Amino acid sequence: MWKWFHQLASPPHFYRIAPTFSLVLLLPGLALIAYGVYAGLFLAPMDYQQGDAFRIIYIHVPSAYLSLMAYMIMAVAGGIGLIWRMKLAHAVAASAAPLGAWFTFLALATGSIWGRPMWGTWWEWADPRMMSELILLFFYFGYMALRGAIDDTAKADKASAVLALVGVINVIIVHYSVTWWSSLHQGQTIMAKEGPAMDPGMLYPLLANIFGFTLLFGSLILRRTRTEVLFRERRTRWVKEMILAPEGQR
Amino acid sequence: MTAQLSAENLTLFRGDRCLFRGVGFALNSGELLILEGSNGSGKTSLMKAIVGMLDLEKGVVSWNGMPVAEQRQVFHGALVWTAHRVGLKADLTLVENLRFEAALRPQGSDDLETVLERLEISRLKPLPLRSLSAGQQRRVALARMLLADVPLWLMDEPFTNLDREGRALVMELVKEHLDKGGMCVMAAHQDVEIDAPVKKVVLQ
Amino acid sequence: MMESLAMGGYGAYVWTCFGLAAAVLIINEWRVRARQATVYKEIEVRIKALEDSA
Amino acid sequence: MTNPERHMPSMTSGLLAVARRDLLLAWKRPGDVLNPLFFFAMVCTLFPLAVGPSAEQLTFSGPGVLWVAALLAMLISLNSLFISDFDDGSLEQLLISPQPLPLVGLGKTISHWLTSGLPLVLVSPIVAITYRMPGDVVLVLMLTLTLGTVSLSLLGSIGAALTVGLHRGTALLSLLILPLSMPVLIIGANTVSLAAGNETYSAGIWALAAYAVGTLSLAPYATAAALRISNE
Repeated sequence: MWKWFHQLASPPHFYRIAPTFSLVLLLPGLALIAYGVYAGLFLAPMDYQQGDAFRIIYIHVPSAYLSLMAYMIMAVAGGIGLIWRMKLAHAVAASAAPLGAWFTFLALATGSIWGRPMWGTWWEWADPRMMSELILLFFYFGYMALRGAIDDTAKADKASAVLALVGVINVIIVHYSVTWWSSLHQGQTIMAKEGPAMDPGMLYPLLANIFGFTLLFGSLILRRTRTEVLFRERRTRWVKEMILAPEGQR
Repeated sequence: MTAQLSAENLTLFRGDRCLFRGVGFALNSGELLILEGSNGSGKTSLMKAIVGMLDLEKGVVSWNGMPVAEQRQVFHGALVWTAHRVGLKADLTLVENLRFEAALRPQGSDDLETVLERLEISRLKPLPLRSLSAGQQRRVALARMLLADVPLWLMDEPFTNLDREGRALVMELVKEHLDKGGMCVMAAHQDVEIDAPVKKVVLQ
Repeated sequence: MMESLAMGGYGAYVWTCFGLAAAVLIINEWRVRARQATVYKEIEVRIKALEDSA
Repeated sequence: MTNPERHMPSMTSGLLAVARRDLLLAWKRPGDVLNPLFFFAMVCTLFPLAVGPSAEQLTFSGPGVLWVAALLAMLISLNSLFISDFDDGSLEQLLISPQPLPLVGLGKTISHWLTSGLPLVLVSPIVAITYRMPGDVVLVLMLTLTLGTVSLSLLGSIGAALTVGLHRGTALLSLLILPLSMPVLIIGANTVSLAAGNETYSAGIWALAAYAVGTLSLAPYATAAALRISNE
């Protein structure tokens, strides 16, 4: 098991197999999203309170979920890289950050668009989830800025891993403090909570989209990491041999 | 008997550049190790790697037969490193600086006054470090070494900014330290004339 | 048909969101591919140049 | 060769020595201590000028303004936490001293708090009175600022350690520290607002205290790790 893991983590091996794995994730992901989007838009019954506007949930929730997951991946991969000095883990963390930031942006944008018909405003300061998401976006910016500011890759990896680990604890505290804060300032309508008793016709497309987005995210991160590995290993012998190998054998 | 300070197969990369590869040495008490090489050949980096400030690509530095990574505090308690920069505060006086250093590591029996006399900086005592010349500041860094009770001295280009007299003094002090059973690692690009067992590591 | 596309008056909001999602996914897919191509190209040029000079 | 009674300085002697040395340095350069205080006072002056001087306005926005100004003043003072030690090479010397690095960093952070957090706490009543804050609320403000600035010093030391030695460190430091400090700001400012509105506010105090204890026990390790990385 351990040996298998080590082999997987070796850069040339990872570089070779990543496209296959990525495709294995991509195809079912696209299928799930195709179903989820179609069913979410046209088959799912209308919400009795929000009308058809609730259909935004099929984008909003998956992207909010991925924004958090990407941050977790970043922190965990950074921790693994720090403790076990695994270079691949740092490459994963580096690739997770921009993807996570994109999905955070998507969650914020869809949340804001959803808020317009529901709250009558593009931005509701008192909604704790939107605020947490916004601060999460700031965390991503800080992380990427720190990475960008350090020229030495090995140093950037380690420094940003420390930041991600400190940040992951704080993201949780931010969430609690923002929730407490918004409870002080109620009066405005807060987005209705989606209860557990969701109509199956509404729920299944949502689950399909969450899984589909996750698979797609997995596929993207694998390929991003692959490029990152190639760039970081650009002066090694295996890269040189691969590039100089005849066309068919790459 | 294993050497007190030893290193095996040290390899260090800075970014893509390999600074040194496969460096090894073994140093016993009473011996001097000289790191030779032109400017930019990685002498300072090798020294930083020995004290554990840099992450080595490969290789182990051992102190009394045990890797220093496993006993960082013990190892750091056994050395003083006079780096390229003196590492003292310019706003504090000579005495304030040395008193601070004394709180960090074990101190020998020599009192401050004797050591300062020896280094001929006794009369500069009340001055803040910023009003001292570069050579005088070097001497304060030497005082830090003499006051500490440690077996291992690491010196990065100890002769810069010193006049002929100062250089002779450094060699004399190192010789005394070695005679007492101490060890010294010195990075130098000029000849060192010290009558003691000398080992060398040459960096390209 | 038009009625179901109008989303009960919320069409503009719903379709913008789905459009944004599609855009973000496509941008990321494209960025991943573009970056792989640039990095590969850069490395290829450099290695071949070194090989020729050797 | 080493003398048989060779005694290693105790674990805390490094912490105390570093704290003492930094206080001494601050004493010799009072400007470094005063500048953030002036900044604090000036930011607090800007708000009435921008939003109007009515008494109602001031009492309403006072807690928030004071807290934001304090946060920014802390941020300004954090810039120099490790820079001068990095520049003159004494940070290297601290890294290879036989003292545990988390405690050395903690020593620097303690001195930082004493020279920036504590003065802010002491100056805040003067500004608070101009914002027409009643006496008992001022006490709550001082208490929240005390607990909050402790957390900010500790969190800030992580950021300062991560950015020391970088070219564009200053702007970067704010980008790293501001998101981290949001819980402190939220809880601190709103606790004072609650107190001003005659509502129960003890939960906020406890939360700030818990946060301070949490950062006190974790931040020194992160700072130490960051310092080692920055000095590679």
